[in-house]
Formats: sequence, C-alpha cells, structure tokens
Amino acid sequence: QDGPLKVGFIYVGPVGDGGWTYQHDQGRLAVEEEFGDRVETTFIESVPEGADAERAITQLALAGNQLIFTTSFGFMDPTINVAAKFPDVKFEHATGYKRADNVATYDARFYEGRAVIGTIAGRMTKSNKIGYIGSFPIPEVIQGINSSFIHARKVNPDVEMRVVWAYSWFDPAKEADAAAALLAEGVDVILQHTDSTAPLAKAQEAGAIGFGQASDMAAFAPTPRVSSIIDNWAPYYIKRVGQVLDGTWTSEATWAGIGDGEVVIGDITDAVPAEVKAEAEALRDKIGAGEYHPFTGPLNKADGSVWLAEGEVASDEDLSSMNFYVEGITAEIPQ
Amino acid sequence: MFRAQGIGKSYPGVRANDDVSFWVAPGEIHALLGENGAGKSTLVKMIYGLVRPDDGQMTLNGQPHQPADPRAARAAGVAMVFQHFSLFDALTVAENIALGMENPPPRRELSARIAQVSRDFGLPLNPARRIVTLSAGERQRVEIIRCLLQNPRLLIMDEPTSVLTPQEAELLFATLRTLADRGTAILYISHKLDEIRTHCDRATILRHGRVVDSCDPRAHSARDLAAMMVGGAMRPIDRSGRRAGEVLLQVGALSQPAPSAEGTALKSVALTLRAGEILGIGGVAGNGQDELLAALSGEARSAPGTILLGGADLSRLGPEARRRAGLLAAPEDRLGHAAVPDFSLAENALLTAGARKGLVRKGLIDRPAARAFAESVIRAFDVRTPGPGTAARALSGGNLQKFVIGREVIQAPRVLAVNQPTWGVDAGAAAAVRQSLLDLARSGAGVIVISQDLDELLELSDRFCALNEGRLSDPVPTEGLTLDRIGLMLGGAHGMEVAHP
Amino acid sequence: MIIDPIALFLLLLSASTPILFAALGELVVERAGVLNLGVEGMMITGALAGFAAAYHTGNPWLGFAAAALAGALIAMPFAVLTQFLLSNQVASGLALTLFGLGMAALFGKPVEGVKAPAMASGPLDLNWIVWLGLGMVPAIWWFLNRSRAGLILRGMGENHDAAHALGYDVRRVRIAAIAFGGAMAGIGGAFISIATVLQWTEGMTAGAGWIALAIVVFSNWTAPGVMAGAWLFGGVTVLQLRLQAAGVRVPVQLLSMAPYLATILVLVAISARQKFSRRAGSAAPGSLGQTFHALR
Amino acid sequence: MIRLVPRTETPALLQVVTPVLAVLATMLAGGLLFAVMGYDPVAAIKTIFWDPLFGPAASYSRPQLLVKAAPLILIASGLAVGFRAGIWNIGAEGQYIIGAITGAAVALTAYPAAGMWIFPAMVIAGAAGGWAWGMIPALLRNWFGASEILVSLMLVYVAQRIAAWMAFGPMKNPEGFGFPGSRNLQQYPAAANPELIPGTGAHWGVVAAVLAVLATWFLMSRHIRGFHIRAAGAAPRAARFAGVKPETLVAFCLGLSGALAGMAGLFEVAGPAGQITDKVGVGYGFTAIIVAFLGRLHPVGILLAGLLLALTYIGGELAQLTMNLPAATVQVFQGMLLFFLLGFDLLTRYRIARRITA
Ligand SMILES: Nc1ncnc2c1ncn2[C@@H]1O[C@H](COP(=O)(O)OP(=O)(O)OP(=O)(O)O)[C@@H](O)[C@H]1O
Ligand SMILES: Nc1ncnc2c1ncn2[C@@H]1O[C@H](COP(=O)(O)OP(=O)(O)OP(=O)(O)O)[C@@H](O)[C@H]1O
Ligand SMILES: [Mg+2]
Ligand SMILES: [Mg+2]
Repeated sequence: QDGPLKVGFIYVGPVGDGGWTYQHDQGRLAVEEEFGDRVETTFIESVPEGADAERAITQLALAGNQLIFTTSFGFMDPTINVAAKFPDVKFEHATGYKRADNVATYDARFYEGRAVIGTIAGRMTKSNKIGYIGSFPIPEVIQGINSSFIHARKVNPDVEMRVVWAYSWFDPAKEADAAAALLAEGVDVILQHTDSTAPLAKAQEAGAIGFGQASDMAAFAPTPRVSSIIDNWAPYYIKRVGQVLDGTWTSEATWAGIGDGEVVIGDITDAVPAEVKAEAEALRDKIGAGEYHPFTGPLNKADGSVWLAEGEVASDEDLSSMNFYVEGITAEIPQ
Repeated sequence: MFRAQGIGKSYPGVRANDDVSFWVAPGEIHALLGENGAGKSTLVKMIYGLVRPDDGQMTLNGQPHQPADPRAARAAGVAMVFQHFSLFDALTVAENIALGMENPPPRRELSARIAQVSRDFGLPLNPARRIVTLSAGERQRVEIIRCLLQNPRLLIMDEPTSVLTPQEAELLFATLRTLADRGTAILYISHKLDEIRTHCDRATILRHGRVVDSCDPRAHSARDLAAMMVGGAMRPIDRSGRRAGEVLLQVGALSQPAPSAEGTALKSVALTLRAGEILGIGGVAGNGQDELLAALSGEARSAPGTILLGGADLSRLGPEARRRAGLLAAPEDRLGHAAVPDFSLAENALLTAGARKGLVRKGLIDRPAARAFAESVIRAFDVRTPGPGTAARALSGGNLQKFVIGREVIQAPRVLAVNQPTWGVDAGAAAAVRQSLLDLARSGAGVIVISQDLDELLELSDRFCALNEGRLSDPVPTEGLTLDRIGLMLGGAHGMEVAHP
Repeated sequence: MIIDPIALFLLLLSASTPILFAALGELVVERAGVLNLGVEGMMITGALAGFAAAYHTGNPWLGFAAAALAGALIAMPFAVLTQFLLSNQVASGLALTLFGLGMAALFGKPVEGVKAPAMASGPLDLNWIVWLGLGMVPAIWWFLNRSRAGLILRGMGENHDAAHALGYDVRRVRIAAIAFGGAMAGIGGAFISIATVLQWTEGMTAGAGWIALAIVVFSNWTAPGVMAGAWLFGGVTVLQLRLQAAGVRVPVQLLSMAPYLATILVLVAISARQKFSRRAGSAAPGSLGQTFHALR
Repeated sequence: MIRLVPRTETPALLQVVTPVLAVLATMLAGGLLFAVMGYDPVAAIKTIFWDPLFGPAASYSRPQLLVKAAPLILIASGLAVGFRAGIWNIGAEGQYIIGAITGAAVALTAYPAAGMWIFPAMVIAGAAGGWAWGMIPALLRNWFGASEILVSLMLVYVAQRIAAWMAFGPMKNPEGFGFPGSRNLQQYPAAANPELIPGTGAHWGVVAAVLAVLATWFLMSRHIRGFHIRAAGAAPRAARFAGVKPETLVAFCLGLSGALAGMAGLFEVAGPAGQITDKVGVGYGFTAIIVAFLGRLHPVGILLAGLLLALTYIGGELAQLTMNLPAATVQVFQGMLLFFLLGFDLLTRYRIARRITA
C-alpha cells in the first residue's frame, strides 16, 4: 500500500468535553504517536446520532479512510448501513452489538473498574451512605451500579446505595444539583456515571469524596477525587490499526477490561489509607489477571430471587442486557 | 420673544418647510394654520429640538436658538404638547411628568408640586394613577402640567383640543390665557378654525411648507381662513334631498362588559336608525365610543336580539357576516385599525370589501379585482396617492381617511357606522368626508356618526344622542341644539370635579 | 422519609443562581424594550471568560468581573444589529446564541482540563455570588421602580417614540441595557464554571439561557417575579433529585419533566388570573421587540 | 452623516443582491477568522461553500444537501406562517419529536405486518402528533392567555424526556438486548421512508418540503386565510376588524406549524435517522427558526435559506474532515452568516441617504 493508512474517527461530542469523546481522541493521538507517518488520522466531532452520523461516516469513507471508528452507541445502525456500501473499508463501532464482515465492535468492562472504586467507597464512607449519579438506565450503567454496590457491601455490610438519575450524559448544572441532593441525604462518597466534574466540585465543598469518571479528572486530586476510572482506548486502537497495517484485521467483538489496559484505575491518592489502597489495588490486579469476576455468585436480585448460585459467574449475555439491581439496593430502576 | 428666520427642512421628496419666517411675542397666543402636511408639526418639532432644520436661524429671547435635542430646548425654556400624546401608558402620572423634566424633585415633592400646579390652574390630577386609566382629557392635562412645571417661556401646543369636550377646551383656553398674561408666549396649532378665531391673537398660515399669510384671526371668518389655507374657496356642504324612510337598524338593551381594564362597559344602549337618516352620537373619547363601534361592526359580539338589521338578528355574527348583511363600519383609528399600515391600498381594500365586492371567491383572492376596486375608491374620493400599490402608512391622515370612508361607502351599505371620521383631518378633506356621508344617506342608507367634534355632528346629523360612561342618551333632534346644551348632555366638563380620588 | 425544607431551600438557592442572574439581566433588557434571545450565547461566553480569568489570575472575583465584561462585549454585535442596523431582534438573538456557543468552544481549548481556584463561601455556606444574586433582586427592583435612570429605561420600553420625543437617547440607553444584560448573563454562566463545576467544558450551560428567557415572561417582567420563577424552576429540579436521593419511589421519568410542567402550570395560573380578573394586565413592555427608528 | 430612509417598496434586485453580499461578507470575515486560527482561508471557504456542490465527493454530498435541508424547510415553512401572524411558536423541536414518536408508534404497533396503509398512516399520525403538541400552547393561550413562546419552549424539554422514556422503555427494541432505542424502521419496508430515486437523496420528506413551500406560498399570497394571517401580524386590530378571530388564528398557526414539524420528525425517524432514541431531536426545530428568518418568512426565501444552511453544515463537516477545522468554527461561521444577512437586510428596508445639508 502506498501512502499512510487513513484512519477516521466519528465523535458524538466535542473533543473538549473532558470525558467520553476526549478519551477517544486521546486514543487517536496515541495511534498517531505509535505509528507516526504510517498513519494519517482525521475526526469529525459533535456528530449528532442519526442521519448526520450516517453522512459523516460516509464522508470519512469517501475521503479514503480505510479504518473508521464510530465512538457512540447511537452510531450503530449508521455504521452498519455505511459499512454495507463500503465493503473494503473496516469499521469499528463502540459499545454496540451489531457486527458485519467489515464491522467489529468494541467495548470496555467498566464494571471491573467500578468494583475497585466500590471497594474504596465502602471503606471510605463514614455515614455508610454512598451516592451514585446515573445518566440513563441502560445495562452499562446498571452494571456499574451493581458492581460498585456489591463490592462496597463486601467490605462494609452496613453500606447503603442512593441512586439519582440525571437523564443526561453531560449537564454540569444538573449533575451539581444531583450531587447536592445526594450530599443533603448524608452521602459522603459520590460515584458518577455522568461526564462532568460538577459532582466532584460539590463533593469538595461538602468535604465528601468522589472519583474521576471517563477521564482522570486529576485537577481534583488528591481530594475530593481519590481515584478514577479511566476509559483508555489507546491499547485497543493501536492494536487494531496495527492489524489493518499488517493485514490481520478481522471482525470481532471485543469486550476488554482492566487486564487489557482498557479500563484503568487512576492513581489512588494519599487521602485513602494505605491498607484500603492496598486492598483496592489487590482487587484490581486480581480482576486484571482474570482470577476474579466482579459478578460471582452467590448473588440475588433485588426482588430476592436467585441470580447467581455460589461460585457461578455472570455470562456476558446476562451482563449486556442487565436490567435489575442486586439485592440490597432498595431503589427501583425507572422504566 | 421667539423669531424664526428662513427656516427650511426637506424630507425625501418633500420640502416640509421652505423659508419660513415668523415671530411670536411674549404674552401672545399665536396660531399656526395649515392643511394636513402643510409643515406645522415639522416646524414646531424644530423649535423643540426634535428635528434639525436644514437652513435658517431661530432666536429665543434674543439668543440664538439651536437646540441639539428636546432637553436642550427645555433648558432654554421651550415646552411642547405633542399632536400624538407622548405619554407612557403603563406609568403613573407622576412618572410621566418626571420623564418630561430635567431634574425632577424627589417623588413626594414632585407630587406636591403637581398638586399645587393643578390647583393653581384648575386642572385636577391624581399623580398616582396610571395613564391607561385616564380619559383623553385627563391625559392631555398630564401633558400640560408637565409643561407648566418647567415655567416655559415658549409653550407649543400641537392640536391639543381635538380630544376635548367644549367645556374642557374652554378650561384649556382659560389656562393658556392665564399663562399668556404672565408673559409666556404660546404657539398653537389647530384645525378648529372657530376656536382659533375666538382665542388666538395672531395667526401664521402655512401652505406647502411656506408662509402664505399672517393675520389677526378675529378679523376673518372661518371660511376666509380656510380659503387662505387651501388657496381657494371651499365648497359649502350640501345637506339637501334626504328623507327618513323605514327603520333599518334596531339596537336594544345592548350591554357589554368592558373589554379590558382600560375599556368602558356599554350599559343598555338602545337606538333606532331609519333609512336616509344620519344619527349623531357625541361624547368624549373613552366613554364607550370604541366599544359601541365594535359592537356594531361585529368585532365584539353581543347578546342575541340586541342588534337587528331589517329585522334580522346580527348580534351573534362576526364582521364578515355583518358586511354581507349590509352593516358596515369604519373605526376611528385609521392606521392599525381601519387599515393595516404596511399593506398597500389594494390589500387594504381586501380587508373589508372582499365579500361584498367579490374580491374573494371560495377563499381565493382576485388580485386584479382588488386593485381595480382600490383604484375606484381612489378616483371617486380624490385620494392623493401614487396608486393602489402605495402602503397605507405612506398616506397623510386626511387622504387615508378618505380612502377608508370611501372603501365602505362604495360598497353601498344599508347601514354605515363611522367613528371620528374627520379626526385630525384638515378642513378640505374633512368636508369631502362629510359630504360623502351625506350623499350616502341621500341614497337611502342609514348612517351613524360617532364623533367628538360637535360642529361636525351639528352639521351632519338629523338626531343627536350623547354617549357618556357607556350610556346612550335618548335622541334629540339636532335642529335648534346649542353647543352649551350638548356640553351638558355630555356630562359637562369632565373632571372639573377632582379626577377620581 | 422527611426532607428538611431548610436544607432544600439552601440547595435551591445555589441551583437557581445562574438562571437568576441571566434572567435579571434579561429583565432589564426587556424592560428597555429589547428582546435578546442570545442569553445562552452570552452565558457560555461568560462561563469561559470567567473561568479563564479566574484560572490565570487565581482570583475567582476577577473571573466574575471578566465574565461580566465578556458577556457585555459579546452582546455588542447584537446591539449594533438591532439598534443601528434595525435588524429583527428575534433572529439577531438567535445568531448571538450560535456565535457565542461557537466562539466559546473555539477559544476554550487552552483551559480544558484545568481547575478553577477555590472560592470562600459566605454565610450559611453559600457562595458569595449566590448572595450577590439575591442582593441583585431588590437592587434591580429599586433601580427599575425608584431610580431616575430606571424610570427612563422603563419609559423607553413602554413607548420608545414618546421617549424619543421627550429627548431621550433611545439607542444609548438600550445599548447600555443590552450590555448590562450581557454582563449579568456572563456572571450567571461563570457561576456554573467557576463555582459549580470548577472546570471549563464545551456546552456547559446546557440550555440554562433558554430557561432564563422563559422565566422573564413568567415573572410578568418584575424582579421579584424573576426570583420566584428561578426558585420555582430550581426548586422543582432540586426537589425531584432530592426525592430520588432519599430513595422515595417516584416515577423518575415523569419527575424529570416536572420543572418544565410546573413552570407551565404556574404560568397558566398567573395568566388566567390576569385574564379573568381584568385587574392587572400583562406587564409586557409596550415596545418589546419592536425596532426603533427615529428620523431627524 | 448618513441616515436611513424607509423604503415604501423594495426593488426586486435588492432582495437577491443583499443575501449574496452577506454571503460574500461572511466569507471575508470568516476567512479572516480562519487565517487568524492558522488555516488557509481560501481553502476553508472553498471547502465549505464549493466542495459540497462541486468538490470531489459532490455526487454524494449534493443529495445530502436535500436530506439535511428538507426537515428545516418543512418546519420553517410552517413556523413562518405563524411568525407572520405574530404567533411565536419556538417549540417546533418538541413538535418534531412528538411527531416522530407518534408516527413511529404506528409502525411499531403494526410490526411486522406489511401493507400499503402503514406508511401513510404513519405520516398522518406524525402530523397529528405534532399538531396536538402544538395545540397545547394554542389552547393555553386561547383559554388562559398564557404566552405561547414560553409554553411551546417548555414543551420541548418535556418532549425530549418523553423521547428518552420511549427509547428506554415502551418503544425499546425487544430484540435489542436491553439497549435503548426502538427498532430500526429503515429495516421495516412497510414503514421505511427510503430514497425515492437512488442517488438523489430525495425521500418523502423532501417531497413534503417542496409541497409545503408551494402550499404556504399559495396560502400566504393567494388565499384569504393567508391574507388574514399577514394582517393579524401587521395590525392585529385591523385583522379583527376584518373579521379574523384571533383564537382561530392562534390555533391554525400553531396547529399547522406543529403538524409540519411533526411530519418532519416522522420522515426523519422513518428515513435518515431510522429509529426512536433519546436523541431524536437533533435541533432541527430550533435551526428552522433561523431558516424562517433568513428566508424573510417567505416560502421561496425559506427554500433557499434551508439549502444555504444545509450547505454550511455539510461544508463544515467537510472542513473538519479535510482541514481539521474544529466543529465550533462552523458554528461561529453560521453565527456570522446570520449576523451579516440580518445586517445587509437593512438595505432592503431602508435607503441610505446622505444628509442633505449639514
Ligand atoms: N419624518 C418624515 N419623513 C418624511 N417626510 C416627512 C416626515 N415628517 C413629515 N414629513 C413630510 O413633511 C410634510 C409636513 O409634515 P407635517 O407633519 O409638518 O405637517 P402638518 O402641517 O403638521 O400636518 P397635520 O396638520 O396633518 O399635522 C408632509 O408633507 C410630510 O409628508
Ligand atoms: N416616519 C415617517 N416616514 C415617512 N413619512 C412620514 C413619516 N411620518 C410622517 N410621514 C409622512 O408625513 C405625512 C403626514 O404625516 P402626518 O402624520 O403629519 O399625517 P397627518 O396628515 O398629520 O395625519 P394625522 O393628523 O392623523 O397625524 C404623510 O404623508 C407621511 O408620508
Ligand atoms: Mg401635524
Ligand atoms: Mg395631523
């Protein structure tokens, strides 16, 4: 092949969102760093899901990109549609479930990371109340709530979880209000599955702690941000670009986690006692090594029915359609 | 006191003022006369600093007078009451007055001074009331007191009496005379030649922006003055040839709640109108005129059985249906009510003549027909305008009024109701409008004329009723009525008593 | 489960501050007779400029000052268009929103990912800006209803032709009002970036400007009404989140619509009262949104 | 000194020349901005304005222009009718969303039935949904005097939340593994709104947009109802005097614009977008307000303005793609374009005259 490999990216938000899109762009930059002149990357940011996405993806394909990453769930059908028209171009769709010969999917096991920060949360809370700001009630977010709750309970049987749905991935003012509501409820640790730093800022005001989400949010370290769960797409992007370059790319579904470096636990600050830090890091390493699955029985559903028997591990199918809380969470998932 | 020398002002296509020179002495009430568009308002706006003259000089008290804006003019001792009120409806009397002063005293002191000046001049006003709740006469009082508080040396009044009852007008002149006696010079614009003749010391007459004459109005008849303004003799009004026929319109027990906080409720209004008859309804604006016209035109619907045309009940019908039945109307406010300012005359013709003249069929507009109809109105009523494509707002008041009345008259109504048909319109145009109403009645239609201009009512109508606070008096024959008698029917000088405590 | 009403009230005070500022500013603009739909654009500009200044100087107060200045400046194209070029105010305001959002996104790149300096809280652990916002309510009320300048401004909004005839410079007052509105919107936006989120991110005002505009209509153009509207809106938002946090079983889907539905309901109640009592009519300024053009 | 003199009539030539001038001015100012930011201004301008029409990938982007412009034009035509009457529906975005939902509801209920009736029924349901959503502010205004500006705007947010609810709940694709979003209607032939002639981009929404332009043009210039609408906007009292009932007009205008917006939503969700998600509203309803004003509230103007705005969107994407211009640049650029169009519009309404004497 003559000339560099052209790699395109479609982002749902602006590169400057400091969260989801920002992290994907970091992955793109890592690809440039890794391959230098052998690749040429382009991106289109702030692409609305739906018709605009299909056009933007097509434009990338028409512009000669050989590998295109579409980085939002809502780009799923557009990606499949465009892929059908460009059989020679390879597509990678994030977080979806539809594949084709030239469409691979990839996602990260964020719940693995949430098990780790859930452990820290369970140890750190003094009020025994942990708050969780959810974006939308979708399987990925519910996995995160369950995983962090299970592991917080494991280290602190008195822990309760309070969930607030913001119905937005990114609305700083709303997230701040949600955090304030949780704090007023007596919560002293806040977990979030929304992308702004507003909950951290609120936690700081109230002397509570929280965790960076999507990106490291290091500006808020050492406290309130005591650690973070980082989406690190770089290893995957580098791997897949490499495969295209050497002709070994195939369509597959990748769901990688801590072990592959795709979910990274950000630096645990000194605000966390050393033994808690050690405990968390041990859990992280166990998960990373594949020795432990965060959803291992015995686990009951919130309604008391048995979900996983002793020693049973949740299947990926179960996880990717998760729509229930585990026993101990007293709220209901909005439907 | 004040002298203008060679003042000129051009607007695109119009020489509004051309080499105007005149002077006003202290203690003098000086009239400015002229047809619509003669340049009177333009001239006084220049004195008040609102418009800058292109040429010429002015002096006030021997000092050069070149106000950069109205505040400079006020500082120099000029005060002005505008042709169209410059009041703020939602604000109170005191706030309105404060806005017209350079350095108003604190509110309490201002209220005290308002109270004092109103007492001195016999013009009672409550400083805390909002303008929307005031009658036209009271509103004018606000403007006048705003001027008086500044102790002006030159007071300009642009058509101040068009909204007043005769008694109120008398009161105003008494005030002006008091001021003049204290040495204030007064520049007075009006289309009412009789009041100029009785109250003004000198008159300057403008035609097409130029001074054509200067005279002592007391020494001339109204007809002479009109002839000087127009530059030719006026045709006398022809009232002949009318005969009252069968009853056309019957209004009975018509009561309507006030349409808004500022409106007036109608209280059991009743009247009958015969073919060939002109019924005059007098009264000061704000006593239910607009509401009565709305009830007749169909803009406001009333209880069943309250409005019958030739026996058919129209009370629940809208304006379009009433027009089809033959009941037509022309409201007072020509720009914005009788006509859409931004629409062409052809389009404005469509506004009311669509059904009767077949300009609209099955919802589709016949544009050529609308144009032709507008042209016929323009021709028949001598509307001075380039053509039916001209926007209504580009017409002078008098010409637009001729168009509005003509639009209805040409539709050959069975009954036509008009409100203030000649408000602010110069003598020539007013005469044309009045004649057309008389002609319409002669042809067998019934006409209702609602007006504040009592001379006009006396001149046109066969019977006269007074509308006062939403109540309509019983009709009296016009023959032999005096202005005094009518004034009393209208409730005397509104607000001689303390205005609503 | 019981929710402490006082704590809830303190929450809503903070939550309503950005829209309170923006809406108070817009109130003054609309009282002067100008409808500026560019609030969102001015807020985001303030959010960025304020954040950048606070970050670089380390002083949040300078940040708010810069936000006010930037908000006022970005409103100037709108002022020129509507006051000198006599453009339609609705369209110009929309253009301002687009322009402001775009400019902020462009020039925000250098301060992405950094954190604002901490700000000391005032009484009751509330940010001083919250108190400033509360103080602005009586201040603006006083300005509009008791001061000479406020009287002139209201007169202008009520009837610009009359104000002009009396010799007031309609354009100058309106431009000043537009600048003030921009400054207030800028402060409101900066409250989000400097005091709430402590970071700059694109699109962070997330529609607050539109809510502010709605609240001005809702307030019937009075300062206390603006405060009531901001509190109602902020209050319902906070309450529904608070109920969720307390674990009360609430239909979350419906509750997330609650602030908007509540705003509509209260507006309908107020309008109905005005309509049927015939007492107090709408206080919409008479010349609102109309183009003023004086011939000299 | 110069001063402005109102025109009584606008020369037809100016109507055409001023937008061109504005576009040129935007190119100049935008070029300056690009240069300051370190991009080649000529290339950037060419990419935005020229390449979508005549560039290397024009055969693809030209039809896309229609796809992007169609909903804008469809919505703006309806909005302009209301704006002419002084009825400010700024909630078209909400009506669009509701129309998409009600239209899709028909399809999702019928699934997997086949039948010629399904798509027409969806169109009707979409229009009815948008109409109903528009009638809420209309009725609240007529009954209680509530401001339609505020009510329609608030209803946008409500509609967005309903869309999220639908996507996560009742309309969730049962075969979607619990992921949000409805079935994809593109893959359900009886309900799909496909490209009618391959390669043109024209789907039923484009046809509807053209029809809407023609119909509103006819309404506003030939029909008495349009005349009444214009009269009501220019002089409400005069309109009432002519026999217009304000309540009827409010209901008509909000209903019409709501129905057109709802239809736009349906065409989009059955065609280019494909499914109900929490993000069905992508801002067409708000952008259409701009289109309506850019088009001077005239159907033909709206047609051109819609295409122009679509051009800047697609050109902007191209500029991101080929020159790495940030997306925000395009927003700034559109803001400027609007500023200049409004500014130059002055020339059509006023004549610039020199002061006759000093
Ligand atoms: N702002 C303006 N722009 C253009 N022309 C104007 C303007 N104001 C006045 N004119 C023109 O100047 C002339 C004089 O108008 P002016 O208002 O002074 O008349 P007037 O004597 O006050 O009439 P009226 O008796 O109706 O009040 C008119 O022909 C009018 O067309
Ligand atoms: N702002 C303006 N722009 C252009 N022309 C104007 C303007 N104001 C007034 N005119 C012109 O001035 C002329 C007369 O205006 P004016 O308002 O004095 O009418 P009028 O005859 O005095 O009626 P009225 O007494 O009801 O005011 C009209 O022909 C109109 O074209
Ligand atoms: Mg005059
Ligand atoms: Mg006049």
